[in-house]
Amino acid sequence: MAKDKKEKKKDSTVTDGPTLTLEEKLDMYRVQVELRQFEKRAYDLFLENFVKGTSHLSIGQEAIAAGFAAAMRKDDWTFATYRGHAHTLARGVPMTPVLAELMGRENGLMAGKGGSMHLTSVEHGVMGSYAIIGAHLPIACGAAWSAQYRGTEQVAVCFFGDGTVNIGAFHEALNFAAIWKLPVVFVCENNLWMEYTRTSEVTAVENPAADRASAYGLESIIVDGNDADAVYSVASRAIARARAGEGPSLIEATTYRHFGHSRADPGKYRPDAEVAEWLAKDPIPRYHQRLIKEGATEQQLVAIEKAVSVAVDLATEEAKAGKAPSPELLMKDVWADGGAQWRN
Amino acid sequence: MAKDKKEKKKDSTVTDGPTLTLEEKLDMYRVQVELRQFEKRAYDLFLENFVKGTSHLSIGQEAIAAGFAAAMRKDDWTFATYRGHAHTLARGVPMTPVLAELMGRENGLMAGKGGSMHLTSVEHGVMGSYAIIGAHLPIACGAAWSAQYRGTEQVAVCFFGDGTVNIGAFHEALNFAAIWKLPVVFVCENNLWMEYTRTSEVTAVENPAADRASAYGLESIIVDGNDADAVYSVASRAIARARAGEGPSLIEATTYRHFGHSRADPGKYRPDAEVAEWLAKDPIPRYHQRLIKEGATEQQLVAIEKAVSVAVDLATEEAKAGKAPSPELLMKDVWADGGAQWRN
Amino acid sequence: MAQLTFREAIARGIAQEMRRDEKVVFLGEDIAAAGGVFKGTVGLYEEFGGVRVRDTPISEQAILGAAMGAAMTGLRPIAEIMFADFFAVCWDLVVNEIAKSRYMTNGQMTFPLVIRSGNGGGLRFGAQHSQSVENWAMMIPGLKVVVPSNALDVVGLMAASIRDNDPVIFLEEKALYASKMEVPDGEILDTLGTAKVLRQGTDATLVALGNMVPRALEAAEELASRGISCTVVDVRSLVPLDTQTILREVSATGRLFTIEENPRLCGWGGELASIVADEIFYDLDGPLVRITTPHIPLPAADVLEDMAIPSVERIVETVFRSMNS
Amino acid sequence: MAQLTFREAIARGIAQEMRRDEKVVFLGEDIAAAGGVFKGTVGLYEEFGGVRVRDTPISEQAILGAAMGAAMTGLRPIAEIMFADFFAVCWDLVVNEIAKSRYMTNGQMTFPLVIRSGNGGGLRFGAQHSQSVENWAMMIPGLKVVVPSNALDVVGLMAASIRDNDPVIFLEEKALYASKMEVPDGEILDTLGTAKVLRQGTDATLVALGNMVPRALEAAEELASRGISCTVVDVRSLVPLDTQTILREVSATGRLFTIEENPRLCGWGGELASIVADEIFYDLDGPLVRITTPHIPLPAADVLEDMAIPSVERIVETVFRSMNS
Ligand SMILES: Cc1ncc(C[n+]2csc(CCOP(=O)(O)OP(=O)(O)O)c2C)c(N)n1
Ligand SMILES: Cc1ncc(C[n+]2csc(CCOP(=O)(O)OP(=O)(O)O)c2C)c(N)n1
Ligand SMILES: [Mg+2]
Ligand SMILES: [Mg+2]
Repeated sequence: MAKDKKEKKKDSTVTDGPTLTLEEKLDMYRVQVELRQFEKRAYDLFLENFVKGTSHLSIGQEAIAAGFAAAMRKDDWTFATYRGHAHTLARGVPMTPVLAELMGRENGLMAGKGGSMHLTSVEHGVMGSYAIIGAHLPIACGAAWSAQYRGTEQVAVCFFGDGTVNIGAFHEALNFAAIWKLPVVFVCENNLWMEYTRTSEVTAVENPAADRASAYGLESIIVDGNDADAVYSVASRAIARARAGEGPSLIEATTYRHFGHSRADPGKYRPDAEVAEWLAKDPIPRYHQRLIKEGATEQQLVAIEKAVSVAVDLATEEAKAGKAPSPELLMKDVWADGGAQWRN
Repeated sequence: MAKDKKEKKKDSTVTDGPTLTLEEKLDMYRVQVELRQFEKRAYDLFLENFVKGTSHLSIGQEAIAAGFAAAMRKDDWTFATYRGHAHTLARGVPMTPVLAELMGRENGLMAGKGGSMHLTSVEHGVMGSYAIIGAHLPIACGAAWSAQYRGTEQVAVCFFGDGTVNIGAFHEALNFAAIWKLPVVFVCENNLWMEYTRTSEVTAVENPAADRASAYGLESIIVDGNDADAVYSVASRAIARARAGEGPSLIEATTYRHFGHSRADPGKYRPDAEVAEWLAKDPIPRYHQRLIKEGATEQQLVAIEKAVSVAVDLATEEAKAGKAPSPELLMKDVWADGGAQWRN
Repeated sequence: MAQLTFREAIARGIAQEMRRDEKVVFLGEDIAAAGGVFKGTVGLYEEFGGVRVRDTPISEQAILGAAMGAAMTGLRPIAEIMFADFFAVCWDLVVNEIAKSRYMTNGQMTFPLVIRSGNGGGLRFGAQHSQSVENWAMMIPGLKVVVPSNALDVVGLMAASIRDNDPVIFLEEKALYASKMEVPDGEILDTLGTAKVLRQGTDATLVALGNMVPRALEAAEELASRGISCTVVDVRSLVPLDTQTILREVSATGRLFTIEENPRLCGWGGELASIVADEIFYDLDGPLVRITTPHIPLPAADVLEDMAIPSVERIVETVFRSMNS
Repeated sequence: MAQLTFREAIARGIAQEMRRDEKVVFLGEDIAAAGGVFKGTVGLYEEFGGVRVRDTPISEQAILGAAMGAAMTGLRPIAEIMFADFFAVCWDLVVNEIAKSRYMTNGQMTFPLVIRSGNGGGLRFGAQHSQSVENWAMMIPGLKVVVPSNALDVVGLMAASIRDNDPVIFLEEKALYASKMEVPDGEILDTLGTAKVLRQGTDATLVALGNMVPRALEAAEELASRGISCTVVDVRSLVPLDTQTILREVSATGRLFTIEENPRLCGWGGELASIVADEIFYDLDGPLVRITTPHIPLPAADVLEDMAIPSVERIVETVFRSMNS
């Protein structure tokens, strides 16, 4: 079905973006390690039934969250999906409230009212995690429109998966952003799979996002989503473009989720060889090696890993110590007046 | 916004399709004249308040309906929009029930229950006219799927406007048809305008349908929609392809509506020069001239026009003679058992 | 004081608020230079310009997504969904996103936005352009729902909706666009969640909404001449719902008749009846009766459409029969 | 006779009908080799193959469009919308197209199709994956709406829905997927539009649906021990609605309590209450009471979600208090 359009693609490389200092790179490393360790803990807590409902891990995809977060201004906006832990933490939201939210505690990011699929921290520019496929793309357009209208030079960055390119909202949002030249960056995290179906089996083009960019007058961009530096570079360019009033971008970041789709899904539908191939491309060890090459010491990196590990343990304790949401919360904040009254 | 992609486009010409006999061409002429005269009458009847509600004319766009209908097999399916008079008549539905439907009479095509925007004649393969933008594209996929499943080699042809390319359902249907290789032909009648807004002002590409074909792995096809022969040729190819199991096509037929969008809209938002340019490209006089060149006599053509005119007058009388729908119809045919009972 | 049509009242209400608050922006299909397909927004583009009054593609999800994203970041958008039937193509944005996000985020976000839409039948537009969807909106937690019945209320309730900090579904009865009345000059600001008692009677209480209000009034007039004295209440706002006024007026007469244009099942009339049957059961003197469009899609033909939507005659007959049985 | 879970009953009902009729085809997201995200369709792909059991992209409008187009041309499709909340992204196909097209075409078309969907809360999935949307569907003319409460009914009502010539919205209560019961071998075929009286009492009639049915039964047990004898009716089918059974059972006790999972406003309980208050007003001995989820989005945290959805305790307390006041 899909035509080979490789020749049209422009693979971004690390060289043509702004350069990062070693210190900044060490911080991107720290972020990736934090996302990884946090989610491993979340998975354990799910198995122990501390996390109820569901949970969707980004393990294997951390470089995208880290690279984008590093390229964003503090007042830029993130729009994420149900698979939103990584993007939330990467923007600087502390681990404790995120973990507590997964556990349905009152010290959770939304006091337990949202749950794992709806992580939101307006204070950190995390403008919500959305659990209906495609919905947040038009919403990100709205935030971008507001930035454009008010002249604040803020940029909205909107993450979604490869399976999302086939829903109507994707299409409406891309066209809308293009014609209004909105400061929004759409990021397709192409991890090859939807839930249990391979995206290429239900998508008419080979590269789900990049092969559709031209339908919106946009450049076709694919980046190695398992390379934080490459992501940072592409992100910086797209964000700068948006900030300068040059309109939206659509970026396809190739990656893989190491775990199943959600909850305890073992992901057995995927061929072993494919999983092995991608585990070998794990962004974190790769980045670790690169940092060593670029002058970091093994000690420095181990220290980062240890510090994160301590922080994850602490967050776990703090989250567990949180109490159950108080009953008053049930009838709070349907309306702007703080209440839920629909009658007098 | 829109990039110039002219070079990628393949303009179909009359030569590479099957050839039509003069007789067949005379019939396409007759169809176009019928659509034109019928709709002029419908417009008059609207102004006289015989046609209530609304009405959307295809005057100026007749060559598309005629060309496609000529290329279709009797058991192929048409899916139309609220602007559906032309496509309904072109499939051979008699004028009287169509006109009577516009007038809300019991001898109407749907006994007055549907109205001008929902013309349907299953008997003639007219599988409905749909008034919500985009909705019928996925529905046409469903009919095509059923033909594929049952091996009937029927083809679904689905007409829509240029403004329709920006709604989500368009996108979902195109991808779906492509991946399932469905026997469906999507026809964008590009008349440059939505209701009162120029489509190019709200669309990120220059050619609303053709520039998006590649997003679904499809060929980019543009045809002169004011030339019935050219339309017939492109239609024949796409239908043959679909019938042979080679999947869907997306065709953009360039045209113009001479009248306003609906009802009595005078279409004043359009520049005079643009209207004049397109009136000069009126498909009917053009086709008239071509037929003369190709050996038809003026007499033959005038005879056709006269016969149509008589038929339109007759249909008008018959429609007017129809009585108001009987009250029993109100509570009929919500359900397959013929009734409307929701309780016992 | 000038005669104002219902459609002019829309533009007047919006203009009043756009003048006082730069954060108010307006988007939709054909709403700018064209002034809207119902001519409800004539003059806004000319006064406020193309940056604040903006045409969109036929992309209802994008329209509402834009409104939502703008509202959560400090603007006060007004979005038009041309016909209320089209809510079906963007329902996710309305019910899953706009309505729920404040609650889900534990109050981190606020959505001061208005979605206006042409509602209801009577124009012979057929089943996909004639629906009354007030019950679609009422059933979703997190939405306010306003349905004015006259030009004066349009101006004041539009202003109140725009100033409100919650999402408001503002339904404009298409059948009323041409109606007119005297509307005072100067700023007009009404209050959401207030019903109006338009006529006071002693035997039965007729509760109506939107396009059914003038019919209820006319029916009450006719019923008076036949010896039945009716109170008529204009609900105006389904959420918040002025249950105080409604319960008081039903208690006073002991009889409730609701007059709804939406189809039979799960309408606001059933909601009211069940509130009444729960809370003031012992004040009731007889059955609670709902007069509605039957549970069918709306037919296009004039005679059929007129049979479907509650008419003055049907209201009169139903009330008369019920009061005499 | 075997123990069957509710989720296995889904596959069994579908398989039964796919075996007898080649026209039955099935499409949806992850429904084929994966067996569905709720494991409700395990084995179908293996038995019927990829032509009849087919995975789709995440394109709910395309899914329902495909079902509709296939139905109008002679197939009998079953479409899955994974979570009922997702109806919002394809609502136009459901309400404007599938529901209305038979009527609009004056009966030229028939739509024998089933849309199955996972409905309701209790799984801590949060506001966008937990909604009970039975009232969304009930309010639309042209849709049948079925909500079974146990595995046996699932098989028989699924078969009846597939054989029915109208569009059926078949809602599967997610909270019940793991429940099991003995289900006889062999063909099972039930009848749409029939409520079931599950317990006969003398003081009050509890009417429940889906996931609320087991709770109503448990509450009735508890109420019996507190001296209140309850009839329990399982509605099973909202459209067609078995008003005969319901009216008869409410008349007999003189008291109605509806137990709904959908949010407060415009639910099926209000509809029932208003039918009762209109048609058997003089048989009533006291207020009509609705027990519902409050009019809020559903929270994710377990303790909050449990407070929101009617619990056995809340049912018992509400009925007890109302019967003693
Ligand atoms: C409208 C809608 N349809 C279906 C789903 C169920 N669903 C949740 S995640 C998912 C797969 C999404 O795949 P992709 O976009 O690739 O994102 P990923 O999960 O791989 O990050 C599906 C089908 C949904 N949430 N919303
Ligand atoms: C979902 C939806 N949005 C808006 C409309 C209102 N509307 C009817 S026709 C139309 C313009 C369509 O333009 P185009 O697709 O170019 O078709 P044309 O009318 O030119 O044939 C619009 C906006 C609608 N019917 N459905
Ligand atoms: Mg994916
Ligand atoms: Mg057009």
